Amino acid sequence: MKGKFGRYGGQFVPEILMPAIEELIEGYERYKADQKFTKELNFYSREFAGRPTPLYHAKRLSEAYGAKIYLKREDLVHGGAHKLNNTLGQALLAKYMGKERIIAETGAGQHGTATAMAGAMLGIKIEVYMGSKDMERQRMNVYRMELLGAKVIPVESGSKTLKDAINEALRDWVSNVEDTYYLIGSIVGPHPYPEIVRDFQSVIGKETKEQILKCEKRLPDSIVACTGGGSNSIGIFYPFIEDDVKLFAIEAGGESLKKTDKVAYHSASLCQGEEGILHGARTKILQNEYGQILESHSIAAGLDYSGVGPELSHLSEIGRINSGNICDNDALEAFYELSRKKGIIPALESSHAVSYVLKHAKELGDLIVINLSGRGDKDVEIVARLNRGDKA
Amino acid sequence: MKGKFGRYGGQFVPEILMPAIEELIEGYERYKADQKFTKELNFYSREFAGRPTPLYHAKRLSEAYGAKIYLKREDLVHGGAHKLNNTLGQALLAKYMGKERIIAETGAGQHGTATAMAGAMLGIKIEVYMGSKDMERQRMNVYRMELLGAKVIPVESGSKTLKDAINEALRDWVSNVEDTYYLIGSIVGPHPYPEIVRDFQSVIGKETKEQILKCEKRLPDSIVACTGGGSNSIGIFYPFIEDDVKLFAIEAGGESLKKTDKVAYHSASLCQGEEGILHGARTKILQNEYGQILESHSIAAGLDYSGVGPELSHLSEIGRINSGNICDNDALEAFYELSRKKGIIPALESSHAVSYVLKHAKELGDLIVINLSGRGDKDVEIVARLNRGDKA
Amino acid sequence: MIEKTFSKLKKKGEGALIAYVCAGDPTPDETKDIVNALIKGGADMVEIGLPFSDPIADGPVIQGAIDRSLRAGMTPDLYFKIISDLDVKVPLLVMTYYNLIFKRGVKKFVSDCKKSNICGIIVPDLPIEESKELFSNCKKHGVDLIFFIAPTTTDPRIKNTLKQASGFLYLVSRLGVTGQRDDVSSSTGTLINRLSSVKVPKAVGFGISKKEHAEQVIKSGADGVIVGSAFVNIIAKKEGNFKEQLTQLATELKEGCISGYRDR
Amino acid sequence: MIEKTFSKLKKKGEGALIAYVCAGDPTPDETKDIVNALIKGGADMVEIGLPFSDPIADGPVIQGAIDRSLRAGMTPDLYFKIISDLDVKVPLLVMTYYNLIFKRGVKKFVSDCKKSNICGIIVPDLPIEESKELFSNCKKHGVDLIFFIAPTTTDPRIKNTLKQASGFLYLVSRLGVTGQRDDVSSSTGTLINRLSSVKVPKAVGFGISKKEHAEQVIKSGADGVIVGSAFVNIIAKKEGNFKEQLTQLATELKEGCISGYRDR
Ligand SMILES: Cc1ncc(COP(=O)(O)O)c(C=O)c1O
Ligand SMILES: Cc1ncc(COP(=O)(O)O)c(C=O)c1O
Repeated sequence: MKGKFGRYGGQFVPEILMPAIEELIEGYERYKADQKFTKELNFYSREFAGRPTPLYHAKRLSEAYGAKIYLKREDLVHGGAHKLNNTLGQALLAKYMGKERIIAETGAGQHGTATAMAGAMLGIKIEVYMGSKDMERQRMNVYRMELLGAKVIPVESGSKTLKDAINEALRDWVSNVEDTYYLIGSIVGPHPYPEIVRDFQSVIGKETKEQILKCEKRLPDSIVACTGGGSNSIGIFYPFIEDDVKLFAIEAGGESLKKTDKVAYHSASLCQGEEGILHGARTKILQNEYGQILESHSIAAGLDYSGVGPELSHLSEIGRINSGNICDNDALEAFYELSRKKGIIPALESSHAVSYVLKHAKELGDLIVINLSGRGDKDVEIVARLNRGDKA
Repeated sequence: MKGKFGRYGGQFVPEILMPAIEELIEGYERYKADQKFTKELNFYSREFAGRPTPLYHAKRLSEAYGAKIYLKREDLVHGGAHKLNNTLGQALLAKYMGKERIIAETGAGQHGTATAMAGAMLGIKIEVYMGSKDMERQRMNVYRMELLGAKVIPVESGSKTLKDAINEALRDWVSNVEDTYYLIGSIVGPHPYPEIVRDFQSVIGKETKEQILKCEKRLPDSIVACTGGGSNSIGIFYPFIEDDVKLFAIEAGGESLKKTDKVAYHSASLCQGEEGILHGARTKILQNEYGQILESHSIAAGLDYSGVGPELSHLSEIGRINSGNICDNDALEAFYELSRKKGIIPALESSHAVSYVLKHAKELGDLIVINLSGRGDKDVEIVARLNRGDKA
Repeated sequence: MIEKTFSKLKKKGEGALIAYVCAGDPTPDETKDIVNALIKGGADMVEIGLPFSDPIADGPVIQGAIDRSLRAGMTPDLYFKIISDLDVKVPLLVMTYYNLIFKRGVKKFVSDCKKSNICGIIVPDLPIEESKELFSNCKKHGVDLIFFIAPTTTDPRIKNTLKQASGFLYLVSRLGVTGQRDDVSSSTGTLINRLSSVKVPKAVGFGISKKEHAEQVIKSGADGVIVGSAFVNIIAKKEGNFKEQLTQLATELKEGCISGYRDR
Repeated sequence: MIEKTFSKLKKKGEGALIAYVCAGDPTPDETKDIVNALIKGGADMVEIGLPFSDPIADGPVIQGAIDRSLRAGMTPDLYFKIISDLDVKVPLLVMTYYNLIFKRGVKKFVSDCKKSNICGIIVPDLPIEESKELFSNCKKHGVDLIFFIAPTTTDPRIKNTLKQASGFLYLVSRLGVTGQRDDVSSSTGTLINRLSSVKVPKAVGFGISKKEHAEQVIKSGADGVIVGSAFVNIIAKKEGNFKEQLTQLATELKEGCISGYRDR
């Protein structure tokens, strides 16, 4: 069915938005087949974003953990994370569709920054919703967005984090749907967003496939990616979906897998969530017995979200992907380990995937690819604060 | 003459170091011709550092300024600046030479971070000297180095900036010359450092030449680079030295070109300095009438140095390169301009080169390459502080 | 029940006043009195919100009501208990987001509505495309599923919606979320005109807060107005005898519904 | 003059004590008294530092002296004035970094030295490779250019150095910068042995601070010791009659130079 992954996905949005969503579906269908569009996007991907990113054989790590470990270096993408793959694509789409204003939501600030970068480069006005709590935690990214000419709008409602920023962006869209493009940052939201974001992020997996075939003459045994909404996961997984490759989506185990009536101490929606409707899609979400959405938690702001992409819910349910989770402390350990042993400071988000491999290397086969979704510069201050014993 | 560029350069160092320097000359001669060494370095350059970096046609900028402007994207190199090109090369050299400990000095923290990255990746112990004033200004880079397993040693002597960090590193080297490799971060210091660093950085110019010939079928009219010690300048200039291409080394004009008996309010050694001996080499330096070295100043910590590479002094004297300078405020303007108009936040260092082009586009010909030596993430906080009116 | 109410009012020459409040705001104990105060003032129907943690179609005022209600311990179970205990003559509607319905089980939710005398369900995040399951259950139990029509809604979408519409059509008077505005958008008239041949009653909501708005909307041909934020604001302020103020506002709005109809 | 002093001492059966202080530390006015105090205690030669802002071969103690001196207004012009005004019998040496010499003009610098009765020049950042210009000017004026030999110096380098050496050879007793240490490095003996057949006098510096050090070094065959940080420390502390303390320390060290020679 249109816009569904099994029974997941869909378009649970106010009627006001439906025409815009239909327009987006049409626009996307049209331009993704347009040579000029594709050529322009490829140009920006290469020259502006710095693609292709290397697939790096981490020798010392491989030796230490008894498997050949490759890192897909999305940390080297302009802006510091895979996020730009998607924002370049969608911002260009918005431009082709004649939209003059782009709104976005952001958690860690990475998607907001990537949107601001794409907007600045293409000359489109950008406004970014961000929970005021996240603005506190990720001040540096707020400065970056502002430098890039974007307006950052603090969101004071709810838990003041990503979920609420999305609510607020949707409210803005409802109010300004005629001239505004809503640029969603992960494979969440109503159809066609999960599909669009997946397609733009699939460049990660396409490159990985070519690269691993070139240097290893075979496909990897396992691919491991951290999962918030799931865009970097699906981005690297998708081109391997039909192959005999194990795929691992690793969520934030947070402080613990416990929850209360209002709060989950983690963000493991695939592992621990239940079916429901959030932000326009049917998917696995963290909710209480009545269906109220729980505040999620993770040391990694970019994973701190109560939902997950509907396509991952489906793939997990049919057993095509495996889900796992890694707690805050283990992610932090991996963050240190990769920094010290490899000279690469990973994003705290990506550190979840790294940690999973370090802990389960034996079960993942001989040839493992980790999607290093971003760099950890944005997290250095947080980690330093943790070390001083302050609260994050 | 060996180790000289015209009458510049040389080896003005304590006798204790001379044998180590001779060992380094030998080691470098040997390994730069060694296939295994070259292959390994190329591997790390590609997979770890993310080379080649794009040569990006900045369309909106080109239109606005009436010349075709390309940016050489060293900001996309792992760690955020061209510095890793050199530290990878030298750290690998140290490893091949059997050294177990590497010391380095750092100003902005970029060279220290790049050294720490190379050291972590190769498993070599790294200690970095850094002026305590610079540590204050670039806290984030201090954290980064520590995360990468390096020890950062605060330098409290003199002006507590880069010059003093080099002094202290030299003192350490004098004390531990037998097992320690001193990894210098720019084309300064005694022979053979200016040559080694130039060679490792020349990858920038080699790539640029290939890329511009591929997309423009001709060489550029001008190449512009910011100049502290001069490593990113010579790196991009060197492969064009024999060509009919104008080369511009742009220094930090600071607050003004004035100076007192103790302090220069700028770092424009090529433009304003006088011949002298500093840190092992004869070159242009900022000094008073008696030869005492002046404290330099720049908004960009990485340009804040009282000397400049001897090769640039020579090339400038024989008229092969042009020198220019850009004051703090103009650099800041360019920083904003590139952020807002291009979605690229440049390092404050690189912003000097950008500003020069924006101000002199008309005189630089139709086809201009700017070496975008690094990204400005490290500067975002400083600029935000400036905007709040605090002192940097 | 809903359509009957509309046709009775039409006969009397009146527009319908549909008043919205959020159940449990400020506390579950007060909901009954509040609903009664609205009816006393002249509300012809009451739409009672079942609060959801992430109300994307609501503006700050109704978000505030939802926060207060959830903090006061409101749950769907309690909601149906409170509504069942109401003893009112006017039709009641529930307004909530789809996840609460989905989580309770669509079937159970609709049958709970039926048992509690709720005769209409309004779900702002459920467009016609996703409404199949809820619609069929509603049909089975004879509960109206209320659909939205927005200024952006295309003619083909209107056609589709009309196939399932019953009770009334919820006309969104302007782009945006709930919340009071100073004037009635010009798009409202256009929208009503586009739907002039439609049989199902049409009620206009989003931004209506004053007698004059009601008057104007009813005059333009709508069958009713839906007013929420203006009432919720009174509850939020809670100054003096706020229940009397609710009655007072309902009375004024109802006057607008009557005079507007007269001026057609 | 320098070598003559060494040979006179040899005849007397004594090692030479070469005392270092930084001119202008703590103030230019005091330098004369300080130098006299050192000579009074028994210093056979005095090495007077001309302070340079970036003294890479000096440890924290001498860096401190340089800072104090520069802050007190020391300049090369003033330096030569002060030195010219000294009225002493012992050979004087200047120790400074090459940039000050270069900036003044090598020729002028050497002739200023000559005029001020300075008979030796010590430049820690000038290895033999870079010494040509200074060396030829020194030769012309009959001023000794003092070269360093370190534990790391290879035999070919020693050979090269010896071609130009005059006055004395400055033997660096250990790897490192100036500054006092608790003991004398074992590498000192090895270095002296390697140079046993060399005619030019050999003085050992870097880290010598006590009578026993001097004794041990002279006993091992050195012709002199160079002591700096230990004197500068007294000036830095400036407790009580510090000039008397300088004399006292010089006396003790000189005793070590004598007894060490006796014990050969
Ligand atoms: C570096 C990085 N990795 C991963 C994520 C999580 O997003 P997703 O699950 O969509 O890849 C983020 C989100 O900000 C991120 O910044
Ligand atoms: C980004 C960047 N550009 C330029 C420089 C200046 O160094 P150099 O003149 O050696 O290229 C630095 C030094 O830290 C730097 O970080």
